[in-house]
Amino acid sequence: MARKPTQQIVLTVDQLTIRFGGLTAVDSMTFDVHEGEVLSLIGPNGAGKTTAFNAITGYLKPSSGNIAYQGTSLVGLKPNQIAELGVVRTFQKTSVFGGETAFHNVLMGLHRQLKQKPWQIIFGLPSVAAEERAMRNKAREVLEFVGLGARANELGNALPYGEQRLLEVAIALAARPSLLLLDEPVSGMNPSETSSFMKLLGEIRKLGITVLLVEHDMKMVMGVSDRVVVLNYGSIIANGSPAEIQKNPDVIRAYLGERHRKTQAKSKGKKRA
Amino acid sequence: MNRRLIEFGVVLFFASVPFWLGNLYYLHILITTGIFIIAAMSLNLLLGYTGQLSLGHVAFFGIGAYTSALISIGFDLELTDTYTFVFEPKPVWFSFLCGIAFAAICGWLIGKISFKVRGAYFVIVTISFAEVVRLVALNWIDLTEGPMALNNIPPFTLGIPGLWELTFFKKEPNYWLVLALCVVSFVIVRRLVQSRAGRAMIALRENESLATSVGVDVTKYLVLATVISAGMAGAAGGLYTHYIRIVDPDVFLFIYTVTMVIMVITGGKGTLLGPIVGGLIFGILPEALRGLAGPEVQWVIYGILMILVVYFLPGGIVPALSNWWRQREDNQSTSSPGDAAPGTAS
Amino acid sequence: MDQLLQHILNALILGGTYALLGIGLTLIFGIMRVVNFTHGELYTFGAYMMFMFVMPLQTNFFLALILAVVLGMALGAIIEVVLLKPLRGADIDTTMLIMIGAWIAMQNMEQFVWSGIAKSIDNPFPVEPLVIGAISVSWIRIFVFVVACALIVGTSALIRWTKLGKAMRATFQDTETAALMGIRINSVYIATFAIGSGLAAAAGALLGPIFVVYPTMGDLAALKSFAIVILGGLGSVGGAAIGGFILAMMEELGAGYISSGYRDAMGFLLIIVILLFRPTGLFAQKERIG
Amino acid sequence: MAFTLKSYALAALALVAVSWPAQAQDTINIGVSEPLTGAVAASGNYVVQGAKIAEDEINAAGGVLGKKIKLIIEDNKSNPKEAVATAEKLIVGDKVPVMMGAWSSTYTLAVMPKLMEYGVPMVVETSSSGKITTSGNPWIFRISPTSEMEAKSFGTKVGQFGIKKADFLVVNNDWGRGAAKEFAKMLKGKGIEVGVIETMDAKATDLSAQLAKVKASGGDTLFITSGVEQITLVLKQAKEQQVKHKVITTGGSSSPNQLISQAGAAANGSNHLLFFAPWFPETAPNPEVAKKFVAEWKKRDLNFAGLTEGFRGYDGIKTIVAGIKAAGKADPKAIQKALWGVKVKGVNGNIAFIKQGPAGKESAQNVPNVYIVTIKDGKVSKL
Repeated sequence: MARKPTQQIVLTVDQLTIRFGGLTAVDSMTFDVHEGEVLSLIGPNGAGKTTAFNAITGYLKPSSGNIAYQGTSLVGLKPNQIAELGVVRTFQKTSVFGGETAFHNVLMGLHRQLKQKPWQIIFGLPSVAAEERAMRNKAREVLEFVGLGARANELGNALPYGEQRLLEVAIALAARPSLLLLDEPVSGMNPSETSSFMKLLGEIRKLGITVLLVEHDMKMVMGVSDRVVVLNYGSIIANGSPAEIQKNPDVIRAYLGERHRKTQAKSKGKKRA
Repeated sequence: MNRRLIEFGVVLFFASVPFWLGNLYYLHILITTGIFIIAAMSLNLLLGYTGQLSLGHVAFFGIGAYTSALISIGFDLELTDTYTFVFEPKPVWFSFLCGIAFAAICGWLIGKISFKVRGAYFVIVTISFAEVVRLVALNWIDLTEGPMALNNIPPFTLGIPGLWELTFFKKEPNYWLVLALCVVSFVIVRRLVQSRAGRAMIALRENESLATSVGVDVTKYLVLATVISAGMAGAAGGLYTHYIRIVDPDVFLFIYTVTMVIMVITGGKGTLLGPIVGGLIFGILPEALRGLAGPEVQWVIYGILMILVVYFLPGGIVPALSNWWRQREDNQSTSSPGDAAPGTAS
Repeated sequence: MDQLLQHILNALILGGTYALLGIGLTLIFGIMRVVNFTHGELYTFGAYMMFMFVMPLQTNFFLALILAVVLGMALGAIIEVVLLKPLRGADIDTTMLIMIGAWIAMQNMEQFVWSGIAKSIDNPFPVEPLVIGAISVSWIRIFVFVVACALIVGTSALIRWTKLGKAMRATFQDTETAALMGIRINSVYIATFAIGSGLAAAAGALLGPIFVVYPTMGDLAALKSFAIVILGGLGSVGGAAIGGFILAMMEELGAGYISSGYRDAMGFLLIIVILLFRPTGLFAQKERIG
Repeated sequence: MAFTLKSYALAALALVAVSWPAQAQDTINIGVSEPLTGAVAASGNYVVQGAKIAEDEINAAGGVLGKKIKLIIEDNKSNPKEAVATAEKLIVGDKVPVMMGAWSSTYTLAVMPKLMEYGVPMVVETSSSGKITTSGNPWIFRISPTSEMEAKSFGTKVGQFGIKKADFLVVNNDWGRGAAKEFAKMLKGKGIEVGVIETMDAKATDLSAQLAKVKASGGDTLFITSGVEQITLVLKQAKEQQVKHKVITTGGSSSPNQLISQAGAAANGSNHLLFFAPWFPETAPNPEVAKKFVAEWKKRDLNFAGLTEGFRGYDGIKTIVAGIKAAGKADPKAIQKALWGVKVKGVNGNIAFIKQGPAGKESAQNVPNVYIVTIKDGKVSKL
């Protein structure tokens, strides 16, 4: 049972503008994310969703505007500093530690939760060993949570595609986010994988994690979101509950009508930093 | 524990070598091989675990060697016309530690500077750094004696000053000292790569943007790896200088970095045993081949060998053997999840 | 004043060959993304070919120069086809390791074939130098400078105006698109590596008669080429040409007025300083790191 | 984890498999450490060729103590550290009772602690730095002159050169710096002004910057100390830059014939301090030894230019064998003792040792002869 989203605002995106040379990828984008909700960011390819993600998580420097998480401005912070604040993301293009086992992928994700210092490690203090044991258990728990418990010893890049996407989420969860940004998590999954991912998302909500989602799969977006923000050509054209969005004529015209054709023409403008 | 016992046995075996080897010259080869293994292990931390191709590694080795040599034999520097800074000779164990510390400080500095750039730029910056250090050693004659080399460097001594002292003139104590430091270096690297810090380094190698997304501070861990790696290389340099007892600017030659790289790549980068296996092969092979081929021909062979390894055995010997072994074991039993050591093939 | 003029003249003449080395290396890096560690060995190879033709074989000096360059290009093409072609798409570190292996093997082969003793090469120019007031310069150096400049101009013209040059530039901009447009990438790569190698061999063949030829002469040449290329920006031909002259000037003036021992340190100090303040080099237009 | 064991076992096996060629004990081995590759390789190779002539001559005459001698020649790669490695290999690995080496003063100085450590005598055939015989190493037997001896000997003839102001261009090591120091001292003692003292790295090939400074100094004579390869470059580049100094090379490694063939006209007018003048073997103190050596060198079709270096190897091996003969056994300690008493008729002259250095641990020094030759119109002539 998902916790009710509160009206407490956790993430504020204010007049965010990002330009690449002459091209404006995101234009004066403004929206808020409330604590505990699932907010989806949708729009055709090239609308600036991933660009906005990159700016929020510190992979891109905004040209202007402000981003704040729980009152702290994220502009100018490095991605790892933003992660330290509890804002953790996944990537649009599948991104795991390919040469390591699934188990170690999650252990690496746990980085933020460990306290050991380099000198303690070098001298082999017992506290380090104790912490390692605890973390190994935790890593197994996270793997079980996303349903990869049986895959612990498989190499990251040897997993089937759908499971790699789950592993990504596991890595992000291991970093103990309070705000989780998922970039097209179900793209490339088959319908049954997608529906089990939707269940997983419900479980994640139960942990009290706020979710900001970029997704093309409308069934999923409408099924899991509390609110939806629609982008087109870098600007917000609609913002509301899934039911409102589905009725919005602007959205239907600008986005839904075109969507099919756009996804055929392979991704242009999926530029990443 | 079975594993502990095997490790203990291996160390004991190596410690027993001087008793049955019978030829001091072989022992000499083993000592220099051991020193290079320590250097290769330190390079492996950077090259293997963080994935940064640092081709200036010999600089840290040389800095450790020169620092330790200078502090143990003393030096004076004419700072102004009227003031000369005189540094009295210090005990070797102290100079050795200073060598490690100074190499580590240089590692920190270079890490801070050079990790601003990556890829080809990083490689060239590290090469340049080593070359600049070599030219300083060559030309700062007041301090380093330049091409005349620092000579008569004291050997290691052990004991309580005034009461009992053992000077390491002979091969055997030097051998054991090198072996002990090999073990210490191995343990440090293993602890590191099986910890939060080491995992952060591996994460950076595997996928830097993903690593930062879960909170890994890129610069911090790359610099940490460089500092530890530089300190270890400095230790190897210190051992070298007090064993060979002469150090000249050629200690900074690029070819020594290449030797370390070949050891790590052939043995298996990013594995704990890789540098040891690679180091043993390339430490002993030149002597074994000496009757058969001149040094030029040998180096031609090593160059070609390196190319072949990169083509056909990109992981190196150790991972190839361990895969083969794991497949055999898998046929017999299945292991429990999460037991394999991270990023290692041991 | 006379001393300064002499230093400047010396630097100008040395700069020409430095520029050749730099252009060869930067072409290969810019187009193929390969850090060519065999560059110094191709330089050495050119010098030894010059020695072989001029001294034991008694070939005409100018013919020998052409032969040395052509053979250098051929060797470059062979390296490309044998070592790099099977590695298309491999990451930059892998190709670097391969090239380091090749460098070690080539250098020691040279040592094995020619022995470690330095060789000198006769030249047909008059011994009496050209004297202009208080400064003087030998005719062979003037010849070297003229040939180097001709090769720099020739290479630039080739890149700018020929069909091959257009293909090279297209590949430099975007390999995938170039391939889609029907450019045969493999041929471009082979040609690029051959031209780059030919320029290195030319530098060796030109400097061999001025100095002496020995197996490890390529090491410093390779390191200096790196410095030149970083100075000019990886992948920038014009930058490499200017970088060559700047480095030569710094070395010559540094040796003349600071300390001759630190002559070779100038390039490396320059690399470190430039990368600290302007990592893309002085003349690179595009951000290209990694 | 069994894998761990396996790889260690493999490594150990490899170690054991390294077998040494069994050493035949019917020969007396003599270790030779010379630069056969690198910056001063030409000279090192000439020395070795001379040493081989001595080896063959001695073996043809029945060897020594009823056994043949065998030279074990190691390349010290023109590098002090490699020189130490060769000494380690020769003494510990091949168990030679006596050595010859190591050409440059820097390499010799590097090897010296090893001689002390293992107690093996070494005949020094080329090195000239004063430090070698004054540092208190009783295992050193030097047959070549020190820079000081060379400077003193030159001092008796300095009047003929009419020097007013001298500049120096020397290789940056013990040899070059030592020579510059001793010659400058001698010249100052004679009231001659000393201008710039420039150094060059042993591997440097572009000396234009140093020469520009020499030119600007306004001296009339340039003393050069380096190997023949570098002297060639200096002469050629000095000509290019119109450096008008009269050139005098010291150290005896200038191989005038090689200079003539490689530097051509640039070598004309240069003067060279040598320890053997193969053009005039009749002027040597032992003309029959010198003539025989030159004849054998020519018979072997060796480069004539190498004779000025090659004799060092010949004299060195002759001295060593005389020492072994006097010792009566191939034992380091006995050879050391016996070498003090040897009298050898060498190519350079009569070799015998005097004591130098701190009392109680003196090194042995020979007093050799010094010759000066001039290159005129591509020919070598006596001064």
